[in-house]
Amino acid sequence: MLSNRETAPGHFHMVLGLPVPIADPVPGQFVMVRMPDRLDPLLARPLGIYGFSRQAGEARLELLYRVAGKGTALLSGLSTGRVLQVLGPLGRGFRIVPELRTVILVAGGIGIAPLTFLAEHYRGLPAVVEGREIVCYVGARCSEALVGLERMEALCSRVVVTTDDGTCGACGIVTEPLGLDLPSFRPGATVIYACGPGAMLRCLADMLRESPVPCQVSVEERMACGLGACLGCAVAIRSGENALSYVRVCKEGPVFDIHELDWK
Amino acid sequence: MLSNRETAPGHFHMVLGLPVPIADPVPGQFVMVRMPDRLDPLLARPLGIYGFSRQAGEARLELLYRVAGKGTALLSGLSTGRVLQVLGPLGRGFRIVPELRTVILVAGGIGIAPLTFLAEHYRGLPAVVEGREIVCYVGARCSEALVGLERMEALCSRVVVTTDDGTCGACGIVTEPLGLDLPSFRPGATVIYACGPGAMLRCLADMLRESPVPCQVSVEERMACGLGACLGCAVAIRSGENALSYVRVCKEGPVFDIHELDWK
Amino acid sequence: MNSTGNRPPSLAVSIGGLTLKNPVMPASGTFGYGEEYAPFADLNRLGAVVTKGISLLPRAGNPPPRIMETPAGMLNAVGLQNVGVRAFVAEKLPYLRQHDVPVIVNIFGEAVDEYAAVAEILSRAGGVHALEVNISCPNVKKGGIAFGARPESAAEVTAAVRGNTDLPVIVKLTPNVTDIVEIALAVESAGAHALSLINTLLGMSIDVERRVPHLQNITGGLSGPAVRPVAVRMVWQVAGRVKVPVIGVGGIVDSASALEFLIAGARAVQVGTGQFVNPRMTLDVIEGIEAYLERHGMKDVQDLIGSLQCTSAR
Amino acid sequence: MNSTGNRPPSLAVSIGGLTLKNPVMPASGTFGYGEEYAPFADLNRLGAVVTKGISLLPRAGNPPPRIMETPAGMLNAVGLQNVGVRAFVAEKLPYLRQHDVPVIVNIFGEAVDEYAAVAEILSRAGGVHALEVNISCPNVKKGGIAFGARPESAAEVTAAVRGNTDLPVIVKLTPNVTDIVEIALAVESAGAHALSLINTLLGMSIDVERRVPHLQNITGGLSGPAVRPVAVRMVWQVAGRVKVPVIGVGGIVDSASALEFLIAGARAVQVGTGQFVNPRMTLDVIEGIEAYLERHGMKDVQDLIGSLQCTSAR
Ligand SMILES: Cc1cc2nc3c(=O)[nH]c(=O)nc-3n(C[C@H](O)[C@H](O)[C@H](O)COP(=O)(O)OP(=O)(O)OC[C@H]3O[C@@H](n4cnc5c(N)ncnc54)[C@H](O)[C@@H]3O)c2cc1C
Ligand SMILES: Cc1cc2nc3c(=O)[nH]c(=O)nc-3n(C[C@H](O)[C@H](O)[C@H](O)COP(=O)(O)OP(=O)(O)OC[C@H]3O[C@@H](n4cnc5c(N)ncnc54)[C@H](O)[C@@H]3O)c2cc1C
Ligand SMILES: Cc1cc2nc3c(=O)[nH]c(=O)nc-3n(C[C@H](O)[C@H](O)[C@H](O)COP(=O)(O)O)c2cc1C
Ligand SMILES: Cc1cc2nc3c(=O)[nH]c(=O)nc-3n(C[C@H](O)[C@H](O)[C@H](O)COP(=O)(O)O)c2cc1C
Ligand code: FES
Ligand code: FES
Repeated sequence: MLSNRETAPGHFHMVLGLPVPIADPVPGQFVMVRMPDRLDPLLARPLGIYGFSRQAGEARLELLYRVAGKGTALLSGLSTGRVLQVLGPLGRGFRIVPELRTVILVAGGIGIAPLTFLAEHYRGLPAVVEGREIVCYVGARCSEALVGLERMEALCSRVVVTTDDGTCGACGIVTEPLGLDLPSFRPGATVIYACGPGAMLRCLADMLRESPVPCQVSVEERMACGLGACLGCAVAIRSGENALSYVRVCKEGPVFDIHELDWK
Repeated sequence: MLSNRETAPGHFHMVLGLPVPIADPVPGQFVMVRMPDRLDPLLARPLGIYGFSRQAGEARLELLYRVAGKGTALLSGLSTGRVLQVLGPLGRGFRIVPELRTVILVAGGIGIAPLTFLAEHYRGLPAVVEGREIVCYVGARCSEALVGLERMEALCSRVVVTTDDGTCGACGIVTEPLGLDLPSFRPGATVIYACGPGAMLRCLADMLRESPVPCQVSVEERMACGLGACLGCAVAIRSGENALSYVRVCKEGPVFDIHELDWK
Repeated sequence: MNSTGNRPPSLAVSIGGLTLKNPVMPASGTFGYGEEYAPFADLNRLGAVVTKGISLLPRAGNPPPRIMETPAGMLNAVGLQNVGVRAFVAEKLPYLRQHDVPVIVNIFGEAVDEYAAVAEILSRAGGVHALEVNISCPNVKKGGIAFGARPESAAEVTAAVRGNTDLPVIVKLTPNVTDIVEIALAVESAGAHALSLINTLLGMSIDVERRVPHLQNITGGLSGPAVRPVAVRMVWQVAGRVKVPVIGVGGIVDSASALEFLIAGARAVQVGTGQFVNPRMTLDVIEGIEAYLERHGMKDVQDLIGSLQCTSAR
Repeated sequence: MNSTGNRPPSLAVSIGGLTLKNPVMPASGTFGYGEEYAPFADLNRLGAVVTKGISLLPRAGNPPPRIMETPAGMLNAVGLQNVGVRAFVAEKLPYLRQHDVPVIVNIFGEAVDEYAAVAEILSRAGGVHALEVNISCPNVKKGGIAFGARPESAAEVTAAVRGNTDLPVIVKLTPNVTDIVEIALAVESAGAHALSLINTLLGMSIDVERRVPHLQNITGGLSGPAVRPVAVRMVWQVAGRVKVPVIGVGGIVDSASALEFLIAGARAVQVGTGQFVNPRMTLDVIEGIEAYLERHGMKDVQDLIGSLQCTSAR
């Protein structure tokens, strides 16, 4: 571990140096992080990739995480030099559509992490289209839970902020300003990417039910293996009338077409 | 924790500052040490008291330990500033007999820890007898496992060293030179204190079976509560002919009269 | 009066006619006869005190080593070492009588009449408020199978103890069974006033370098947080099926784990191995439960007991 | 040739006529159908591959959340989601056939004839080397009690599978029983070639803030190092009583824990939850066993199996 800094109360930015070769991650992919030599917590925790770079042969991985429970609390207490077990990059990331002009990001809380990496990726793409605009809608509980805003602002044409308590940006939930802007998006030239709490994604799914604008969402579920072997991370998808069907967040996801998932 | 230094391969000297009041420990007493917020290892580990002092209101506790397994390995990796859970002082320590002229210490390996604190205690006693001599017989596997020798030498009139492989002092086990000197000890004026591995203590018990010189030994057993409540740390004592009887190392011990214990 | 200006929530519960000021007590065998933990947890603050298991005659217990740590748990094979019921009454009970706390005495025997005899002596001793009957020990007359392993023998012991005492009878079940509900129902029918569960799971661990068991007794009882999911499951299954109160035991190491049992339907909880982790654990649990009730706006611990909602886990 | 100039120790073992190059395999349900772990642990180096449980028809499995971590363990209620035996043969088996490793297919059903039908299809498929019969699942005809909970139903399933296949039949026992030896003997008499144990312990955990179970299914199976003492104990009890080989499973997270099972009498071991801790775990265990044999001057893993000395623990 190269650094582990608290950037907002209960939110940490961690940089890891990876000694072994790793494939280039796609935005939206994740890694499984574990503290070695501990049986409690036993399992690795999935964390989205916030940034990735190669410097003089060594790969650097950036994570942005929120202290949610035991595992992340212990992670947050580690200091530079500690060795972590990292498995990845895993899962299917966001599908990149280089020829679109408008990229809309919808981030709830810590959901900003993979979307930042995605924005960076779009910025680094060769200019297939001219004047691509990246617009990000960021929502959080309060101004203190707004993390990674500066970095996102540097990557986007426009960032719209809402907080539940109105301590920063507009007061309300992030889907409100998005809903207002939705009619102005050009269907064939726009894609929405979203990551955030279940309630936000469910609201988004409702809002976009009739919309022709495609939307990819990154969802979360508890994981054990992270590799598709244990079937622990299932989420329901819409299939035939009464047929129930599950897919693995770690393998078929974590990124899905919003209409593919069953939001009930 | 104020410091945690490796003084010989696999052997550590730890100094703890105690923020809460603690009774003055008697040499031979121990503390239960635990890493908080971990369920694995779950139980505290008993460690003898190596040194104790009070400086400007704060009590300082010194421990000398050998990495024997998981718990001590994790302890050894901790750095200054870490907070440990310490319970003690516990158990019955060595009985001090201030009027005796000759104090014999028999230390096997890490068993030197409580005996060093005992030697220091005898050195600090008001001069009830003149010219008290403290002689220490120290045994270890090899020269690298000889820990705390300097400190012991500063406290004793004489230190006799043996190593199993002869890399320091005489080659052999520590009870050999002791056995040779045994006839010269004046019964009414001498006491033997011993701490070390089971095999050494058993050998000593054999050797002293007919000897009139009293001997106190500190023994080890796995512990859970350290307080006498769980009955986990039992050792057998000699009682009637066929009657089996157990005492608690943490409560009636860890120091016993060598002839009280059942060495079979 | 607490910070919000309201009265603090009520923690009192009743077990077989016995009122406890709060639902937290030590588990048998982890608290000695009460004296050892007194410097850390004032006995008067506990819901009850539960003593080490007592038999008719004194027992030496098993040869060492008796304990071994396992992942998030421990094995013990103390072998029910105890001073015997007469010495208990003469030497240990007077200390407990000085306190203002219900005393629950854990008892066991190797035959049904041994249980009955111990129950009788304790009932007349004065200062004992309830009996907790440990039916996990082997029935020597029936080839060493535990009394608690079969509904018939579990009921037989229960009835024998009930017949010999006016004290509330709590029967402590072993988890090493196919169907804990079957045993619980048999014991309830036989007259138990309450059930406590679980006792330890039978386990074993091996020193691989020396190829010997870690315990001299070969097998031992597994306790600690490792077993908590099994204990919570059994408490939930049993509490849903019996009418008598259930006391939850197994792996409580903080107030959250105690709350799991209460929410699953236990009317009280016992802390065993958790006390070794922290000798103040019983008090921490009491304080944690009180804080939880306040945070969730509950006035009485009764509102919490059995409050699990099972329709949806999200 | 190893560093001491001697030949490396032999790790080969035989299970029901099937020779495994070493005694280490993944546990069913933790290894998918073999493809997922291939980048970490070359399948050809494993003693065998054990697939996720297969039933006659595909099964969707339980709604999420399906897993929850517990102290040194985890609960799962995947609900035996699987593609069904026909899709398994058509889509999953071809991949496994490309490797030089015995394939053990874990099977289950909700009725005896379902077990028999799956066994028959797999026996004719080619490329399957043994069946592992999971008898922990509920017998829908008998009120949902697990087949493995009673000796009679356990024997019935075993006999039905034996009658429909020429493959070696390994029966996987559930630990949620009063007397594991009784079940093991019944299954052995019914013709099992080998036994594997243990499956998961039934457990439960609760989200106390929201007062709901952590798993949508309410209860789930407990696995991981937390349960290892129970698994080692059962393997030791059973291995001492049956003639057929025993495969030890439960809480293996390093080679030392695998050695516990072998020393207790298991002829092979399976690594389940341990693979989630480290995807290379099976290989680490194989290497660790080999290093142990060399360090202890043993030429053959057979010398280790059942080598526990019980006379004295010191
Ligand atoms: C693909 C993926 C990417 C993720 N990326 C990030 C990220 O970049 N930054 C970040 O802070 N978090 C991320 N998460 C969530 C993160 O994995 C959980 O917050 C973390 O595992 C909680 O572990 P804990 O031990 O701290 O909490 P626990 O004590 O295990 O649980 C605390 C709470 O978090 C819930 N939880 C536990 N595990 C998960 C999980 N895997 N998914 C969702 N909820 C969970 C629990 O149900 C509980 O309510 C991601 C999750 C997934 C599946
Ligand atoms: C009263 C007392 C005082 C002690 N003082 C010291 C001391 O000053 N310095 C020191 O280095 N060690 C001391 N010990 C021993 C120390 O407690 C053990 O080495 C330690 O508990 C091992 O823990 P572990 O997790 O590292 O090893 P584990 O992985 O638990 O075990 C490693 C090996 O040590 C044995 N062991 C475990 N616990 C004990 C125990 N309590 N007593 C004896 N053997 C044990 C195990 O059986 C095993 O063989 C003392 C023990 C007692 C009872
Ligand atoms: C060292 C030890 C001794 C025990 N002795 C008894 C006993 O005498 N009688 C009894 O009914 N249970 C006894 N138990 C079982 C505990 O009371 C409790 O049921 C079990 O340990 C599970 O709870 P825990 O995980 O909180 O320890 C003992 C447990 C331990 C660890
Ligand atoms: C996620 C998961 C899925 C499992 N699925 C199956 C299964 O399909 N069939 C089966 O017989 N056992 C299944 N098991 C049980 C394991 O094979 C094994 O018996 C148990 O987990 C104990 O071993 P462990 O502690 O090494 O995980 C499953 C276990 C887990 C954790
Ligand atoms: S976490 Fe194991 S299948 Fe997704
Ligand atoms: S460690 Fe509990 S009685 Fe000694």
